[in-house]
Amino acid sequence: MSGPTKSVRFREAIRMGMVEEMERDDRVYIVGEEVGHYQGAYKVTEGMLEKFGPKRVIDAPITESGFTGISIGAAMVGLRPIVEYMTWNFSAVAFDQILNNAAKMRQMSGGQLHVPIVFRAPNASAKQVGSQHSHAMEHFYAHVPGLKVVAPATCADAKGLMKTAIRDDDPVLYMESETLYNLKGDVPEDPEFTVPFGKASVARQGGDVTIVSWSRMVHVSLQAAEELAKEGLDVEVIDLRSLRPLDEEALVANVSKTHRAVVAYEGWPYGGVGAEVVDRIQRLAFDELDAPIERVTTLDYPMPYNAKLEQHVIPSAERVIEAVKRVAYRSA
Amino acid sequence: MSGPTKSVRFREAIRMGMVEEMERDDRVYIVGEEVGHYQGAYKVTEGMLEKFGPKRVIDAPITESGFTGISIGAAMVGLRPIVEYMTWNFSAVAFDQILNNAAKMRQMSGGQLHVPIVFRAPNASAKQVGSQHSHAMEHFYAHVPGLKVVAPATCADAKGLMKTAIRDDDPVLYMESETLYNLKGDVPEDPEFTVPFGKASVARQGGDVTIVSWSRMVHVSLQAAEELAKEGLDVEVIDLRSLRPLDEEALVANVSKTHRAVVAYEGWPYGGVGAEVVDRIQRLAFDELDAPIERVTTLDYPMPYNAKLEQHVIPSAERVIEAVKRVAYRSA
Amino acid sequence: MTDHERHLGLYRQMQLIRRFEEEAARAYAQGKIGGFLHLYIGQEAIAVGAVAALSASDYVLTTYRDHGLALARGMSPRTAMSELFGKATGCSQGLGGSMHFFDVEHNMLGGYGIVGGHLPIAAGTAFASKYRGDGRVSVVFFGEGAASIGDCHEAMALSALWKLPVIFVCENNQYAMGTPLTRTLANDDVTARAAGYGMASDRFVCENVHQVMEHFDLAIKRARELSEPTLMEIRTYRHRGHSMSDPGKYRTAEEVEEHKRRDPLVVSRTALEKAGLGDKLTELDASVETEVQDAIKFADDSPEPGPELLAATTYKGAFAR
Amino acid sequence: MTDHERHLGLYRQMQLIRRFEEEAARAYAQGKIGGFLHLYIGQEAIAVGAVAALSASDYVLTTYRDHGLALARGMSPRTAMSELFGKATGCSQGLGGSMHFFDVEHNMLGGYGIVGGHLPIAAGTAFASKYRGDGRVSVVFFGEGAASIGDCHEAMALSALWKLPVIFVCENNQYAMGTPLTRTLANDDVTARAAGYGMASDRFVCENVHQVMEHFDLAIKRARELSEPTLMEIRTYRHRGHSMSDPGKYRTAEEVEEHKRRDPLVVSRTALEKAGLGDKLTELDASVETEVQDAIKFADDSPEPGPELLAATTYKGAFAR
Ligand SMILES: Cc1ncc(C[n+]2csc(CCOP(=O)(O)OP(=O)(O)O)c2C)c(N)n1
Ligand SMILES: Cc1ncc(C[n+]2csc(CCOP(=O)(O)OP(=O)(O)O)c2C)c(N)n1
Ligand SMILES: [Mg+2]
Ligand SMILES: [Mg+2]
Repeated sequence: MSGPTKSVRFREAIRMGMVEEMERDDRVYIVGEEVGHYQGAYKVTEGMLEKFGPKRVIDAPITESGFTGISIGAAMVGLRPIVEYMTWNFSAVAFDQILNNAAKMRQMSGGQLHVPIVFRAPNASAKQVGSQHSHAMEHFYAHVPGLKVVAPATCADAKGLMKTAIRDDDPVLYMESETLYNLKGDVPEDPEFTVPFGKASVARQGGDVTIVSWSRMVHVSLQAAEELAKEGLDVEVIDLRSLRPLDEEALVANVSKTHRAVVAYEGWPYGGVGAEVVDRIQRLAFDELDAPIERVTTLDYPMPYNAKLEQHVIPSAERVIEAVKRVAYRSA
Repeated sequence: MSGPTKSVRFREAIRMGMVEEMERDDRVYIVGEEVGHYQGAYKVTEGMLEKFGPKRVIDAPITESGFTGISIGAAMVGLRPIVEYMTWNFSAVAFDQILNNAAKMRQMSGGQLHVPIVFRAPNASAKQVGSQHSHAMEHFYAHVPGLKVVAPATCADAKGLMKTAIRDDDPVLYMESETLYNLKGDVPEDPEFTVPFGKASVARQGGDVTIVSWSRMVHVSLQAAEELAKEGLDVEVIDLRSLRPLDEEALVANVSKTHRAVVAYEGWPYGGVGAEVVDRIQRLAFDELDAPIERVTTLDYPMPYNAKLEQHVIPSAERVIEAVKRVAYRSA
Repeated sequence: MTDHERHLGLYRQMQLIRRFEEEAARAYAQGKIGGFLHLYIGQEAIAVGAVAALSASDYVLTTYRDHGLALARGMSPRTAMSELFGKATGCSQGLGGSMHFFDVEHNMLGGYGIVGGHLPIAAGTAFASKYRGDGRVSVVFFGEGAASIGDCHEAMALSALWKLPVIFVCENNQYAMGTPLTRTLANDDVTARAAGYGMASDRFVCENVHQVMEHFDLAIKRARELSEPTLMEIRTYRHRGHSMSDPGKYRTAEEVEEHKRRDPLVVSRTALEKAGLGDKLTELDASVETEVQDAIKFADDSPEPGPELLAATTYKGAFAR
Repeated sequence: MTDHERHLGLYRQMQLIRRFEEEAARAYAQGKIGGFLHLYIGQEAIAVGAVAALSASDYVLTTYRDHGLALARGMSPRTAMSELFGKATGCSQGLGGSMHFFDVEHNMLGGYGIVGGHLPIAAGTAFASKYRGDGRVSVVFFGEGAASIGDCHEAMALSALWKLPVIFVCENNQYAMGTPLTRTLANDDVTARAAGYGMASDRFVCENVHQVMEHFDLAIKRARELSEPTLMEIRTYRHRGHSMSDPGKYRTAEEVEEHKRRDPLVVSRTALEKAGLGDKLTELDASVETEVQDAIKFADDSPEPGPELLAATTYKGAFAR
């Protein structure tokens, strides 16, 4: 990051990205539940209605499939919509539109049409919101060719990835975390600052074990790394930032250095992005691996409401620490 | 299989399973588009309306989310519905019902309620039906705790897994293949014949390389194995049958024997059941592996209509052969 | 039972819900309750009136705004408060929380978090009743914000086509979170949809609990005797924000005050006072108070659920991993 | 242009669709076409009448039963037949097939395979027109089988609320695959839904192409001038099975014959003959024949698409893997 920066909260960083792009390109608009008059259910869009007016900041009734489809249609003929779901959970009722129209339009039309659209929302666990409101949806969507999926962990990436997403000519699913919205960080003010897709960043350097992570869990992994440092384990933390495309090169390079990897993220263990990361590493860096790769995930249950059980189910720094020790053969 | 058997086609084997269970338990009924008067879009339910009447063989309008939810509700209060989707593709509009109600009911209600239901349909590629009609949906659903997913490859398993599914007290997603419906095979006539979930079967024994597969791709893998046998490679083919639960023990045991594995199935490469299989093997049998595990999947594109391109995209015996050779370090 | 006695009973239920939720709000502020907490305050007469008209064996389902219906249906305040506190003694063993009240014993089949998603479920319980011929009616409550979502449409279309004994009750409290009717519905008469489905309908402003009962009597008869669905829209108002985190800035204080003046709970109270039952009311209020305080104490003292519950409530039998 | 000339033009389009599809059916039997093939035969007057009333810049979208609309809109039979044959010269380069005809040049924005899923898309193209103020109208066709699915409802509710310039055209051909109206809709008047959305509606039996044009004129005016949606239901009939694999046993031969007698294409032909234009018709028919045969030859001779297309039509630029 060169040039002047500004210290903002994560939600403001997202907003900066959107506002700058809306100022730059009047084909960009935002639609979703409570994005306008209410100033956003999580205040990410605060002030945007006042700035851009109701034509470009559009409050929608509870019709996720409807306004997803409408936005896909608008994108096909040249607009560049940002669709906010109140949370990613509610995209499940719009699943078919994302899978069958957003992802397939370019191919079905033989390349005549494309869908420059950004879907964004808070994702994964919030706090005690229960089983229907705690899904880590990237694990469904990253599976689908035609879609791109990103999940920033820092304020600068939040802004830069948002701008890249809006400028992208294909559908981008942008995953936030309610628990990160108040995070503070420096973001470049340069309106041309963007963060490329498919490039992981190194959140912490270390030579003993690689932790691969994204979104909120990058911070938990960093915490784990600090603890482990005290015990003499030097841990590298990779922040994927972009899940599809996935930065295989960074994975291979890192594991070739540490020879041991843990993948730490929110989401159920069966399949998903985490299993894909494991597969890439074992396939592309097989001879480099000195231990099986471990995953630290949300436990394999629907999310319980009770606070302690929820903490038990969500991946924790403790579980990351244990996994790192196991792959480093340092278990007690 | 002991006792008398009958040679039937795959679609009849499924039907036998359903008919026997409907005779046994009048809480079982089937609902779906064209299952009754039309005799099933793929004739799986042929004759069932005549046998059981319109109360238990119910033609539904095109409202997948509606009749999925209705069936979940009916299951909650004691019925045992079988829901047929015309194809699994169309379950995408019912995704939320399956994810948020079928899978979570037991937990949300603190164990007071449960959902004994079977969802079934043809899955994955048919022939030239294009991008919106060729999804391998197990990769989305197997991710979700609370669901079980099975995918038979033989007539006996088709019948036996169907009966187990109907008797199960949790939601079971049963994946068929249009391309298997005419397959012939022997099925036990014993009405108590069932096939347990979570037990893979060995479709072919061999000591050099393990191919892990399910559904239609078991047959393609067997074909590949025959070819490879000619070249002196002795391949074991595992038919998972049940994807969730997954038979880890069989995977570990087999790979401990062959030390090399290929996972061959329909579905996109990013994540999914295949990546999970890879992860289990690398994690549970790390020291047994002599080569990276390879996956042979549908290529990472929406399914094209053109017949040759479709064949190019669907996993083929040739691609399985190449992968087996690679993991056996026999590449040309 | 005299009319007065019956009215006192209904009043007590409404008052119990009111006081239960006021105390829940306080407990939320104290951090004893987490996540979302959607209060039903202002709408109590609907759940209470509906339940009074129903049989105990009928099925009821609602949204995340579910405490009122559960209590009206007979869930004990202890069980309800414990669920809010995330305790093992809660109706859903502390796993569901505020949004997922379930009470099978009382045929309260849930509190659901996905807007509209529970309407097909209710059509399904009605389907089962028809299948078995058990004569039960299913009633499902939803907000006017749910009226435009796909599942609402599919549930109604199928219920009309298959003649299911279900009553769709739109509790139109005029706001979906911060969104007023004008930004939700082009035609704000939700029952105008019924004709399209060939379904009976009924629409009224909720003034008091007796009126609610009477309207339900008709719809229940239609469901029970003819196995035909009804779309009912009841105009009502919630006094609080959408959930605890909503300051409700989108409404004026005057608007809220005006509705509070017409509060059906106050209407009942006033009528009963006028009928000379003031002493009885004082007595009931005190007993409600005791019950609510007892519920809080019970919930406070209850144990938390343990992790062993997680596998057991994901699958029956062996875990499918 | 005289009325007769215009009618001859419309006739030619209908005849072209008819003959194109008859030849496509034959090619299917020969194995030159794979997958699904849903014929529009019997319904041609609708697409042709609608397109005649529309401007070239208006957007049209439909289901998998899309050849008729594409040809009416001006897609060349060569391009259309090549798509069916899976050739690189097809409108979607052979990647889409019968169900996914797209022709951006003619603002034919697709053929869609998921029942109901394209209605929101069409509301979206209308949304874009309103956003830009470009005065375009969007028209979306769907079957009566789609009327009960969620996306149909959401698209209509939002279009009415947001006043989008879109026309929802239900081509009610009385069957959804093998399912007759009686098992699809409790109220078989699909336009009875319009009032619930506060939307204008229009319902008629398709007798001839002129009548279709006239009905569209009104709806187009409403969309273009008032930016208001319309729900139109047109009763029609498909002569063939649902798709090539459907023997159509659920209908009697008499029923089909009766409808064939009222075939709008025959109606046009008869009217034109009566007007003394028999020679002109013979000429047109011959030119259609030539065009269709040319299309087949062209499609036969065209190259197949290569695998290099696959990545390029999945993402723009670098592949996201
Ligand atoms: C499908 C879906 N979208 C969005 C939400 C978030 N949400 C929860 S309640 C609510 C407002 C619902 O309003 P209404 O239906 O009128 O019911 P009320 O809360 O007024 O009782 C919203 C938007 C959700 N739970 N589900
Ligand atoms: C969501 C979904 N469910 C099921 C199908 C399978 N299907 C394709 S067309 C069709 C019948 C549609 O009938 P209708 O809407 O009346 O249109 P028509 O074919 O008569 O033109 C069905 C069930 C589908 N494509 N999409
Ligand atoms: Mg409301
Ligand atoms: Mg039809």
